Order: sequence, then C-alpha cells, then structure tokens
Amino acid sequence: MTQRLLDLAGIGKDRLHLEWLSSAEAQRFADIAKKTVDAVRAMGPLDQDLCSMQLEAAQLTVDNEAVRWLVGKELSITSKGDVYGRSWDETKYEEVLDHALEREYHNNLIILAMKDGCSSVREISKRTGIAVLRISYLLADLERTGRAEFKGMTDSTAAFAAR
Amino acid sequence: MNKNNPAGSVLVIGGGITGMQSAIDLAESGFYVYLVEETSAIGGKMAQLDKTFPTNDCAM
Amino acid sequence: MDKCIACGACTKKCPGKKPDEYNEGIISRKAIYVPYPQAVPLKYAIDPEICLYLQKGKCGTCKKVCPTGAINYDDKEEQVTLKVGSVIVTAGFKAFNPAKLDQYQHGTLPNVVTSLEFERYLSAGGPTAGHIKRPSDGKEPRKIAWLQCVGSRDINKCDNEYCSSVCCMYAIKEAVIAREHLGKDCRPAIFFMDLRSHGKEFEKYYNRAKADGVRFIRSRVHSITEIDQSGTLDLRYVTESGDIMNETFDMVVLSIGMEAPDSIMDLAGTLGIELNQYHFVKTDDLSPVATSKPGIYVAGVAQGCKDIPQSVMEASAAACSAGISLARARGSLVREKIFPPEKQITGQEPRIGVFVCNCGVNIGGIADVPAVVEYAKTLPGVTYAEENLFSCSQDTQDKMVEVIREQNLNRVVVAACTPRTHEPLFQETLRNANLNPYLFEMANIRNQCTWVHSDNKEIATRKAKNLVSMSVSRARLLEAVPALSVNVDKSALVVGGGVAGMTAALSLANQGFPATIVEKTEELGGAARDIHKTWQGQDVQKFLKDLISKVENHPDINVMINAEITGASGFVGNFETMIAAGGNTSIVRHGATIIATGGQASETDEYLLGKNPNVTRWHDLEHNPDKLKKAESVVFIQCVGSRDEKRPYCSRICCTASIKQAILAKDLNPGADVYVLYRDIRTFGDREVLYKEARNKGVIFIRYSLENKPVVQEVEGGLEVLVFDPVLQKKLAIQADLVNLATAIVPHDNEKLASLYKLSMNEDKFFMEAHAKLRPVDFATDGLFLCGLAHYPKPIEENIAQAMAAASRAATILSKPSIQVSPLVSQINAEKCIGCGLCVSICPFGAIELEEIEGKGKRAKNISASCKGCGLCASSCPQKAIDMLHFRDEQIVAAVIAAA
Amino acid sequence: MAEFEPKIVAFLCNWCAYAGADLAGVSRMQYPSNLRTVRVMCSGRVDPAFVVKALKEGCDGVLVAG
Repeated sequence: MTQRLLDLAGIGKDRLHLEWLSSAEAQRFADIAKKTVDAVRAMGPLDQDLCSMQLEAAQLTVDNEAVRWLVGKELSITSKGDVYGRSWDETKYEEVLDHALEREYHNNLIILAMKDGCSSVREISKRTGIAVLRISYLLADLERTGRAEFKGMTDSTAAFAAR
Repeated sequence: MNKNNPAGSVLVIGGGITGMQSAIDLAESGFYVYLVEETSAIGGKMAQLDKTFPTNDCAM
Repeated sequence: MDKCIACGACTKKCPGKKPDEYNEGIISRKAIYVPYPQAVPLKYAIDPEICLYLQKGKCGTCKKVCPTGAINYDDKEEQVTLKVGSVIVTAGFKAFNPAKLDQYQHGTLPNVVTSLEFERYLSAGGPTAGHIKRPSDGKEPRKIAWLQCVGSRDINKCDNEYCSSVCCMYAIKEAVIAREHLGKDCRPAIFFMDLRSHGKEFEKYYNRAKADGVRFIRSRVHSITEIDQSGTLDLRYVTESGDIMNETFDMVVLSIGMEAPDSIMDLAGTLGIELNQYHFVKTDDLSPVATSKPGIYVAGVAQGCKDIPQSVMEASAAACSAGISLARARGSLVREKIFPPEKQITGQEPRIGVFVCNCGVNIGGIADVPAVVEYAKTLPGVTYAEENLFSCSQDTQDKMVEVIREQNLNRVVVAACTPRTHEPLFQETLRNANLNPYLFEMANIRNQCTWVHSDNKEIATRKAKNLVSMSVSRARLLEAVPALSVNVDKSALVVGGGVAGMTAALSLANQGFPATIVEKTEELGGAARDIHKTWQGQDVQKFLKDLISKVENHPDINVMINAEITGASGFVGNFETMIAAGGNTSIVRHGATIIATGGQASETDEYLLGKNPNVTRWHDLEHNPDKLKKAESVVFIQCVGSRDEKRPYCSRICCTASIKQAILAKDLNPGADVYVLYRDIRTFGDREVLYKEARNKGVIFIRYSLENKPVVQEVEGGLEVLVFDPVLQKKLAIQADLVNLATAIVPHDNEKLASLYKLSMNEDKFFMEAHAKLRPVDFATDGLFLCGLAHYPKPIEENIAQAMAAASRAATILSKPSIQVSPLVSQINAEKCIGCGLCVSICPFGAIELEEIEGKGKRAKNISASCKGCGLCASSCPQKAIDMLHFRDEQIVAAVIAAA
Repeated sequence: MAEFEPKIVAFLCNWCAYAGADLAGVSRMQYPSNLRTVRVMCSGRVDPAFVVKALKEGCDGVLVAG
C-alpha cells in the first residue's frame, strides 16, 4: 500500500523495498543491501524541496483513519467476508483500497496546495500536477465535508481556500 | 544418598539436541543440571546440518 | 577459559593442521580451533594430538598472539565426582561409515559423498559456503543420485538390519535444497526400496518434492563405476519390471544410516544398563524412556533411530521421569540470583554513558574508536564516554558498574557487537548498578559496520558515529520498564482421558501438581482399549487397567467423565475453564492445560467395509483373534484413506499393526495364505525386524499404486481381491475369506476446543504445535501443551513419551511460584481508543481483548502475559492509540531522524 | 560531487533480517555502507508513517525486511 502511495506521490515505489529472509540467509541479505542501494542510487537524491508537499500529503494520507481501517481489515474481510456476508477476493479488495488511497492523497495535496496560496483550480493543477477535472470533482467533495470553502469569483475564475 | 531424600540434581550425558532439551526442561523445573559433552562444543550432529525437514528452517 | 573472547587471532597463526571432523574431513582445521563460528561455548580449544607445543614443546605462537592471555598450555584433564539424584543418557549416534560397502567405493571415487558431507556442502558455513561443487573438478553437478538404505536394512555387508527411519526424509530435503542452490536444471534422483515419509507433514513434503521434479526410482543400485577422468559416475540398477539399466550421474550421495556411538559400550558398562542387539539402550514399550536400571533414563537416538521431533519429545519425557523421582528435592540445589534495589530515574535529565568497544581488532582495527568516543561526547545528553578493549569481558563489566554509579548515569549506550547475543549480558550489568535493564541501547558497530565495511576505514568510522548518534537519540527517550511477573496456579487441566491424557495427568500428579482430567465419554482409556499387544508383544490391556486404577485412586487427580468444556479464559499460570458435567457447570482454575483429545480409526465405504461381515478393520481383529484362526486366506489392504488427496498424511501404525497380525495369522494357521497389499511398507526403526519375520514366514507382499487400487468383490463362497502385481506384471485374483483394512487414523472433532483456546490446526485437523522440531509439545500460546493422537497418529510408546514430555513442559511453568514475562508489551491509551476491535482480530497471540468500561463502552486491554511485543497492533491501530514499551513510536522516529 | 551516495534507513526484524545481517557480518560479507539499521521486534511493527517520515527527514530510500 505504501509503495502504491509513493508512486502516486511521484516519489516512486522503488524507494521502498520490502524483503523477507531467514536468519541464515546472510549472503541473501548482502545481495539485498546491494540491490537496494543500487536501485535507490539509480533514482538519484530525493529532492526535498521539490516534493516536500507531496511527502506532507503522503504523511497525512497514511495517518488517515479510513485508510488505516481499510488496510487493517483487509485480512479478515478477504478471508471471512464483510459484515453483509459478501465475500471479497484480494484483487477486488485491493482495487477499493487503491481507489480510496488515491482519493485521500489527492484531497490532502489539494488542501496543502490551497494552504500554499493557490486558489483557482488551474493554479492547484499546475502546483500539484493533478488533472483539472479531477480537482474540481474532489473540491466539491472537500466543500461538502467542510475542508474547503468557495471564496467567490475573481475575474471569472472561482477561488477556493482551505478551512 | 537414599530413596527418601534424593539429591536435587541430574547428570545429562551428551550435549546434542536431546541432551540440551532435557537439560533445559530440568533446569526450568528447579533441578541443578550437569551437562557433560565429549567434544569442545554442544550441538551434536544437528549443528552439522544445513536445513531440517519438513520445514526447511536452518538447523543452526 | 573465561578470558578467551574468540577473536580468532590464534587460529590464523597456528601451523598445526588436521581433517576437520565438523566438516566431515572435507577441509582441514588448525590445532587451536573452534568447531564452528556459532559454537557454544564460543571458546577456542587446543587439540593435543597435533599441537606442536604440547607434542614437541615448539611453536607457542598462539600464546604470543593472544590479546587477552587466554592460552594455558598446562590445562590438564581432571577427574570430577558429582553426587546426582538421576542420570539421563542422551549419547546420540555415530553415522555409518560406508567404507565397508565396497560396491559404492566411497573414499576411492571422489564424487561419491556421504549425506553428512553433502550437508556440509549445502550449508552457508560449510567448506564451499553453500555452493555445491563436485569434489573431482569443482564444477556444479547437474545430475545427483541419492542411494537409500546405506548401512540400514542390510545384513550381508553390515549387521544393521534395522531401518534408520530418517534417511528417506533427509534425502528428499537435500534433493530439494540442492535444486534451490543449483537451479532448475539440476536433476536429483532418489533410489529407494520403501519411501518412509511417515512423520507429521512428511508425506506432503514428499509429494511437493515429486511435483518439484525430484525423481524417485524404486530400486537398489548394484554398483557404481567412474566412466571418465572428470569423475562422472555410472550407476547400474535393475528396475521393477526386471530390465538392467545404466545411468550416468555427476555426483552420488550415500544416505548413511545411524549406529550406536562407540562410547556407548563402556558407558553402559559403568552405568550398568542393558543394550539391545544393535547396541542401542534397551527400553520396553510401556515405559519408553526408562532403562533397565531405576533412576537412569535414556532419550534420543541412544535409544533407537528416530528423527529430531521424536528425540526432543523423549528428552522432555526423560526430564519428566527424573522430575518425578526427585520431586521432593525440587529447587534444593538451585540458587536464585538477587539483584540490588533499582534506582528511580523518572523525571531526571538524561545522563547518558557511551561505552565504545574495540573488540580487539574487530572494531578498533577498522573504525577510529577514539574519534567515535570524542564524537559521542558532543552528542546532547551524553555526560560520559569511554573506550574499552573488550566490553564484554568480566573485568570491564565490573568497571562499568562503578562508572555508572560514580557518574550517576541513568542511560547506557554500548557500541559494540549485536544485541541479539550480548544485550542480556549488559542488561544484567545495569541491574547490578541499580539501573532498570531497559535503560540500555546497543549500537551494532561490529557485525553491521566494521565487519562488513572493512575495506574502507573512513566510511566505517563515519557509519559507526552515525549508528552511535542513532542509539543515543533513542536512549534519550528510553524509560524504565518494570519487570512483569505473573503468579502461577500450581495445577493442570488435561483434556481427554486416553492413555496420553492419563499418563500426562499421572506424571504431573506424581510431581505434586494436582490435575483434572476432562473426558468426553463415560469411561477412561481412549483408543488404547482396542489394542492388545504392543509391537514388541507387551500386554496393553493389563497396562491400561492398572493405569486407569492408578489415575482413579490418585489423591491429586480429579476425573470428570461425560464432561464437556464450555468456556475458557485467562493466560499462562492463570487459566479458568468452564466444564459442563452431569448437568452442572463447574469452573476449574489451573496454571497449564494439556490437550490430549486423541483420535480413532476412520470409517470408509471402500472395499465393501460394512457390507460384508468378512471385511474387517484392524481393531476388530484385535478384539476377536479367532476370526484369524478360522481364515484360510487373509488379505490385508494398507493405506485405506491415508496418503490420498483427502488425507495427504501417513497414519504410521498400520504397517506395523497389519504385519504383526499377518505373523499371528501364519502362527495360528501355518497353511493359510496371507497377503499384504501395500504402497510403501513403513516399518521404521527396529520394527523392520517384523517385516523380515513376516517375509520369512511366507507372508506375500504385493505393492499397488494410488492410480490402480485393488478391488474387493463378493463371489460365491467368499471374497475375491483383484490387484495388479508390478513384479509379475500381471493382474491377480486372490480368493480371500477375510479382508482386513488398515484405515486412516483421524482426530476427534476439535473445532470447538480450538476456538475456545485459540488453537490452530493443520488442514488434516490435527493440532499445530509451536515448532515441529524444537517445541513439538508446546502450543504457540504459552501454558498450553499437546500430546497423543490429537498431535498426529503414533504408536502407543510414542504416545506415552509425548504425554510425559507435555507433563515435563507443563512442570517448567507449574514448578515456579511466579514466572517472569517479557515486559516489552503493548500499552493502550484509553482516551484515544474507540474500542473498534481491529487490534483484537490482528493479534496473532490473543493478547488483546475488549474490556467493558462503564459509561465509555468497550476499550482495548492488553493481556501482558501472552503479549510477545511484536507491535502489529500498534502499527495497525487507526487511532494510533497503542504504543509498544521500549519500542515507542517516538523512540523509533528519533533513531530515524538521527539516521537522516 | 562524487557519485551520489543515497542514505537508506533499514527496518530489520530482530529474529529474521537483523539476524541475517549479523551472520553476514560474522561471515565478513562486504556490502555498501549506505544502510542505517533500526532494529524492530517484527517487520509488522513498521507503521507506514515511519516510512514517509524517513523520506521526509532526508533519507533517499527505505528497506523493510522481515
């Protein structure tokens, strides 16, 4: 899930490596260390100021209660079925998780962009790289949940601000 | 040393996996254990094995 | 000896050389040596046979080189007399030396190796660091052959007529692991007579190996010849259909069997215990770990060929027997270690002491230790920093205690080797210096820094500094964690009143721990009621009667029949179980629980069972042997319902039982024809004698395969059994007036019990033990133990041994007034917790439960005794309401920040 | 600047990966020194927040090994 998030944030999932090894596989540990270092070196340094906002948004997403719920419940729901007795297979469940993850991440990114002073959908899109259509769709959602508010029209462009 | 007040200690001859397990169980149950091993280290034949069946985890 | 810190300086310079027994002589070792890097005790020993100084008074370089002056040449052997209450013989075994078998030419052909040598080639710590190379030319072998029964089941070239019972399994393991190392083009083949994968999960392992491309050839190889100078070998063997085959292999592994060790002969003499004809220690089936002399017990392969799980079970059983005979003297010679009072440090400013270790040259030779010490002094919170040559040596430990007191330190960081081995040592030093042991942090600057970056000193030093700063920033936030101990209710509950349950209860009661037996049916005895004789002919019914009478008249055993468990709660040392018996429910408090719910022969509708009176099951014959007397022609069919897709496991006792009855049939009526239709005869260990005896008496063994099973049909005048005989390559029709089926052994329905005690079961519904080899009678959750058929089908002597083992494991808890439990457990912040229960479902150890708090609804509560401190709950809690003591979120994050 | 040296935080499970790393040390296997190990009792202990926090604090990569 975290790797998927790093991709979304444009940081790239290869910056996070997940490995499993037994306590006797010393050689394998050395190879994994080398492989990880080479992979990350190939990606170059993580430019802090370029993606500090993305990282901040990722942090908020990972702390979000709904996302943590979805991850926590995955095992029990895919094995025993949900409260309505429907059974879920893993791929279907992962799709729902990815979708929720993406939405939450983009919401956080938009809020941060607005806090950064952008107000119009076009400015937010330029700052965050998210498609304009997607932003306006999510902004409506954010307004409804009171995390953003419509500030009125300034020369034919709508202005929004984070609450 | 007669039957009704035995010494509270046990001599375990052989420091392989079996000897070690007996020693651990006895020590944990409050008996003093003398573990006697022929060679210069305990571990017995199992220490020479790479992996063990059926789980394939390492013998060491 | 306690000065040696195993740095290895001496062995580098030592000139003496000798074939290394640990590596089966493949490589050589020095005169001063440690058998392997992980040896315990990790101390170097001098081999007097090849040490130049001890032999000719020359050399002595090791004394010059040794940094701690640990070499003492005149350390002579000394006689020590010990007064002990009991003796346990666990002398193990000697691997068979195949030199006698000249047809395999081990020793002359380089590419013929023994299985132990192959183990050394396989292991990462071995001579070739795990890369399998042909001894002749060092190339990687493509085709490897394993030859089974080398030195076992063989009476012409050696006198080991018994089966060593483990070689089939380790051959499969070595083949599978070899394929892992060498990749998919490696072609392993195993030449065997009967494939004996009879233990728990062994059959599945065998099936997986077959599916993974390991070839199994049912034939005994006649001879091996070398066909080219690169060492490739040609094997000559006869297939079952009778044609002679030659096949070339790059390497041949001899699956050598086990023999009694040489030292056993005089050991038995001095101890006065009897050996059997194979020089293993003689025991009888119904007291499997007792030798011929009271007070002396035996366990493991010294008693007979067996695998590691069975040896470990017998080890605990022997410990239990010793425990029973010495119960009165329990705790008399054991010294309790008392620590000085602990100083309270809450609220004090962190005063951190950093001790950087040189570890001789291991760290000091690579990292600039003085620079690391200077750097440590600059870190916030550090009030004292020093360098030591060997921090783990006893004198430095004592010096550290004084420094902690003088400098009034309240946190300690040691930068040295790995906490996995040395953390307890330093924690004890802290306790000696009035500090809580958890105000301590280790920086691993040896195994994970200087040793692995030894080519670049500058980088290693910089990394060492960084690791120290990470540890210091974490140490700053460490807090005292009070020790956690739980008092123990000194009684046990045994579920199941069969032989296993009764033996366990009796073993505990005889050590002074009262036991309650819960039996579902109305009488004790379980499956043993169907057995009349053990495989060595001992009377089981008499044993069962006096076992039942001992249990019923024992003052400390409370038997509850027609009883059912309805509820269970609590944790190790403090269990509470609700039992419904005879209409009323009673609550039993106990410190340990032993599950012995047993098993039974399964029903089947195959082979006309139940439709024809002359088709019986094994225990029907035990009850009325006269059926055998009248029969002129008897057919035994093995593996009925075992080793198939529905039940991919072997029930272990059927081969021995059927062959024993076949012999009885022949004795009662020598003229009768007796047939045994089998898939693999699995008379493992000394039971092989029965198989030979049956063949000598003319019992006819016909092998069938799962694909074309035999067919039993009714014809006038009796039954007819149709079976294809692979040797004659013909279909046979046998007229039989009695067909006996060896049906699979299945566990009773344990579903309810499993959910009550949160126990896991494997897919065949047998209970899953904590670890197949090292904790075969424990459950994953502490305080719960397992024995009998509920674990896996097994003969009666193994049942008894496992029951005593379970009792011994339980005694390790019940013998203590209170037990220390790791205090590194989860801590729940009640304000943040909303009682969602996610942590309860995630926790693998059932160590969190929801507790009703009035006015606030449910809140999570930690059961500290069962909590293993893994932290899954903390990282998955949506409210971040759970934190782990000693591994708090902010402590981990502090280390991460210091790393960046 | 010489070739870029990434800084990587490694969360190693005490029983498996950390023990494997120790054994790599005992066998003197060399591997790049960019890893900074944080020992945890189980890889399950690693909260995704730690991973993001590490990247925010300036690490270039994270390894979680159980």
